[in-house]
Amino acid sequence: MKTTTTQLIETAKELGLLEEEFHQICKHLDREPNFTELSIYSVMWSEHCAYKNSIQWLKTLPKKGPHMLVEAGEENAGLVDIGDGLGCAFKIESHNHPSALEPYQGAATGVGGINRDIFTMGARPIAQLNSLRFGSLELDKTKHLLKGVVKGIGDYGNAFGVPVVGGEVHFDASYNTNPLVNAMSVGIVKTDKIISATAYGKGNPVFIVGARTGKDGIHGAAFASKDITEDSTDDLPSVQVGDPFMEKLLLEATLELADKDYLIGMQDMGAAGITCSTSEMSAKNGAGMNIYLDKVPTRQKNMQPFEILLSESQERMLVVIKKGFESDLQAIFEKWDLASAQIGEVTDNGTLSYYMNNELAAQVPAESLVLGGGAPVYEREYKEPAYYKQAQDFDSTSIKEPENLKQVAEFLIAHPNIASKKWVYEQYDSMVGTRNMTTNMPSDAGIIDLKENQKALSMTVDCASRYVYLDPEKGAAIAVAEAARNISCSGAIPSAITNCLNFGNPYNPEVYWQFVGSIKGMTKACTSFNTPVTGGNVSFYNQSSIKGEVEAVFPTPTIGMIGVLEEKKLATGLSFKKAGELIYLIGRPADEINGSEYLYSYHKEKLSKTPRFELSEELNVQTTIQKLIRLELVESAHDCADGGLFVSLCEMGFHNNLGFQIELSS
Amino acid sequence: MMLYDLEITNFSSMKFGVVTFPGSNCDTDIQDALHLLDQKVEMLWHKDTDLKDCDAIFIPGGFSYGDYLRSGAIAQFSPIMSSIKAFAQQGGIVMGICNGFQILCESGLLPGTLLHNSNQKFICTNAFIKAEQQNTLLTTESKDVVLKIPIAHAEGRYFIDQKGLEDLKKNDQILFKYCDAKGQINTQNNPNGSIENIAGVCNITKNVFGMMPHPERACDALLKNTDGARILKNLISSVQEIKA
Amino acid sequence: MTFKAYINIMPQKAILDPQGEAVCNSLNSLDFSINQVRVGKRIELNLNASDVKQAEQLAEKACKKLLVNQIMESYSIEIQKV
Amino acid sequence: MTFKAYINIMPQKAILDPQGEAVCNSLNSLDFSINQVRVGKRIELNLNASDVKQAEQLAEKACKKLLVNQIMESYSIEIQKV
Repeated sequence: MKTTTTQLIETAKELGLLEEEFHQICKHLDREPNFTELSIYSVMWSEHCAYKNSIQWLKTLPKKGPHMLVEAGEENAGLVDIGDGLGCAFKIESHNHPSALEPYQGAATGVGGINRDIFTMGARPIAQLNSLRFGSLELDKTKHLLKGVVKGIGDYGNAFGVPVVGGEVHFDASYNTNPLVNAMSVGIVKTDKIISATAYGKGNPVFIVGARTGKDGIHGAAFASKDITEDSTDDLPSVQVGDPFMEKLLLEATLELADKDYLIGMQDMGAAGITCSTSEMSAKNGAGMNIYLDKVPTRQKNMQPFEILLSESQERMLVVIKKGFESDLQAIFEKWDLASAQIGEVTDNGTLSYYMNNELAAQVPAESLVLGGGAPVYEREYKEPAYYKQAQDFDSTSIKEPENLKQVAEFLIAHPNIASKKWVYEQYDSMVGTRNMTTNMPSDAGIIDLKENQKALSMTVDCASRYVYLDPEKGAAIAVAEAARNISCSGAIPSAITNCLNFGNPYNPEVYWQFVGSIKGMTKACTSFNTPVTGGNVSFYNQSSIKGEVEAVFPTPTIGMIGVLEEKKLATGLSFKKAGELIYLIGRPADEINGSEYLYSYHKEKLSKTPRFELSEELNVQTTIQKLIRLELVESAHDCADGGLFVSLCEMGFHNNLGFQIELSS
Repeated sequence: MMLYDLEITNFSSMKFGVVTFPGSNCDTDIQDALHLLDQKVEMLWHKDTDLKDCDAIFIPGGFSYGDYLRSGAIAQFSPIMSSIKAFAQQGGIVMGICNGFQILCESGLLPGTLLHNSNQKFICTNAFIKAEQQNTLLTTESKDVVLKIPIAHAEGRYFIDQKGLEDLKKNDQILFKYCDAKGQINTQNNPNGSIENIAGVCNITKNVFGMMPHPERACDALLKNTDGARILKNLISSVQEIKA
Repeated sequence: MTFKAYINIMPQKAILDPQGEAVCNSLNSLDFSINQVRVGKRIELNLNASDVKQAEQLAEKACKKLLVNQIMESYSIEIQKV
Repeated sequence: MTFKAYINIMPQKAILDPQGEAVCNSLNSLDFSINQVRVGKRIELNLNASDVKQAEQLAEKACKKLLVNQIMESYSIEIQKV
């Protein structure tokens, strides 16, 4: 019984495609798609892979920079030239929704995925950071999510053997049911050894290496109904499980492979697994592939073509090598006890042909699937929300100064958003690799010793999401400025950023207004700090329904920034070293409490303007700090951020148990 | 703290082996630390059996076989371990650090076992340790000295039965104990619940050593802590004397 | 009366069990010939209850509330009178 | 024939079992009244053997060689024909 067009359109909708997108598919194929082809388009044209509701604005972000080796979007991660023939690959990504479902595995697979994006380019990950946002700490749900996420990040990262050198944890009611788990990884690669995610050369073999493929990550009603195996849904794994041990083997094996001239291209299997890697690697060069799905090593019996194509099982890579070196590749993976199987070969007709037991299961033009190719691009309308005006009109001078200031100080210093997060980061190995220079010298940024040369690398991850809520454009500019400030205080010069844009539903005009404002703010700040955007990811639909009403989380454009220290001795800590040192405040203090933790948590004033912020002034302050450090006049430097001057001074005193005496009038 | 510069020459023929298991991730850290101390290093793959006539063998930290089942439970069966057992039985010097200590206990080369930390969490921090005695190749130079050495583990709680504990004391096999900055040994500064704060032990013939803290993570002055170099230099000079 | 509740908690059938695979590979490298290994938890509760039925209900509630991650694990309970 | 060997591995009585204590405390904080909790491992082997006896011997050997650390753990084996 031939499925009628109306039935196909119904299935397309179940798969999350619009009717109009169904007709576009028919134009690409100049025929109607079968179910497997429809499911391929549904994942490749999903928000997650195609960025259809955000790419139009992402393109406006500054991508050019003095030392950019690879520009945003060209490869799996951004790549910055750090001199002496070395490049730095770094990226940040979100795993918010899987972590809300199963915190431990959601966070663990997030760490696994972001590290694969780095070593797929031939770079060895040398440091990790993470940015976590949870609901209020009083809720049992928050405690459950926090415990699972921290243990998941720790267990995966510690076993994988890459130190966590920085990060942030914030608590706010807006994240009560939808936590944000953003993981960042930083790797080093020789500039002549960069591996591209590409495929070319008719007849060259295509391999899948690493873990076996299971029915992981195939969700949604459309698939469940299609599952006709006898034990039906109870063999659909509810959650993907990460295996850090397998990932470590995959890292070592792929880096050994990356050294070989016969390697043509490599890409890790992230969202949409085999479908995404085969299409993106082919589209890059106008190549195509014949893929024999029955050759893919599977973990579960009688998997169907669409299940193998869409599976998001972890710890797998797609590799294309020159014909004739098949046994060389297999020897490397055997050494590391990893599976490797040839599942097809490259063609030059730009078409992806997927066979199952020599029967054609699906045939689609690679170009039509990918971002920048046939994937649709949409414009969304946006509108200023009512709360914005109220926030701008708020007069912070109306707040009466409380009598007992000591009690206010104690309240702030103990507030979960300000107090030390040692109880979290002590569960991460921050020292493996013996490169972390901040183990015995706390600093505003993680500082990594580049053993390969005389330099060091600074890195940080920041976002004051409350400021972005109060004023998206200014708040996002502040997020970039704060990241740059941390890099400058650590002794480095800001170099480039990656970003993880966590927002609500793009079809809600007020949410999209927050998104557009953030992009504009980031563009201004990145241009003036000369820190181009090297890539990252977008996560929409972060929201919770309270009393039936859907509410977006705070708009959170998390900024991951790296900076270079030309000499290791420039590394600067944030702690007072000994009594008698002079304390200077650089930059004009504004006598105002707008947007402060004090106003928000102590006085419970939710709406106000952001703190005063002038981009040119900020730039001036930072270049001054950078000069002072290079003149070796600075013993320690610390930025004034959450909690203001008082909290910054306390933080400078803790490590060496020192106090401070300041003259407020000066 | 001034870097303790025990006089060591680069005895040209001396060579140290460092084993790499699938899942080891501190093997290159030990290699880098030994290079900082001007020593020759040979990396040994767990599937081989040739120890390439190294003078002493390091079994590094990490998560061999993902720490699955029990830390070190699976690594003990790698081909290299049979050569290391024979090497140790003939008096060869073997040092296991963190996962290496767990592997030596699982393979029976060291007494006792390492259990999950009492707070059921992974812990990474600086710990203070003190040598229990001065008559092993590792501790001759650390009389009444408190050393700040990093720890990073989830299964670091040393356990041994009562009889075994008495033997350890009788034969002077306890290497280090966790203490505070001033050298006080008590439960507050026991990071993982180890019996009597034990951080490291050696075998009865004092040629196989195991400790949970990572000396190789405190050897580079750039990281502002070189207490670990003191322990490794002590071992290097002891091996030198045996070779001389 | 006191009862012993023995609770077996195993990963769900379809879910990847990396630990089970590692143990299976290791056993087979020691010349065993094992088709599959699955590793889970065994929890013993010593509890007071008026009868077997109530002991079972208590154990069931403990599993649902805390002991079992129902998204990923399945469990079974055996009760013994002490 | 294929058999299923169910192996229960528990910490020996003498050894402090902080995990068991932690689980017991959190259960009691949820208004259960549990006297004691002990947490161990449950390992399932799917293996081929000519008869039940041989299956049991195989499982026994696997426990002694790898699955059990005899210093601190005790174990029991149940065999089921599949």
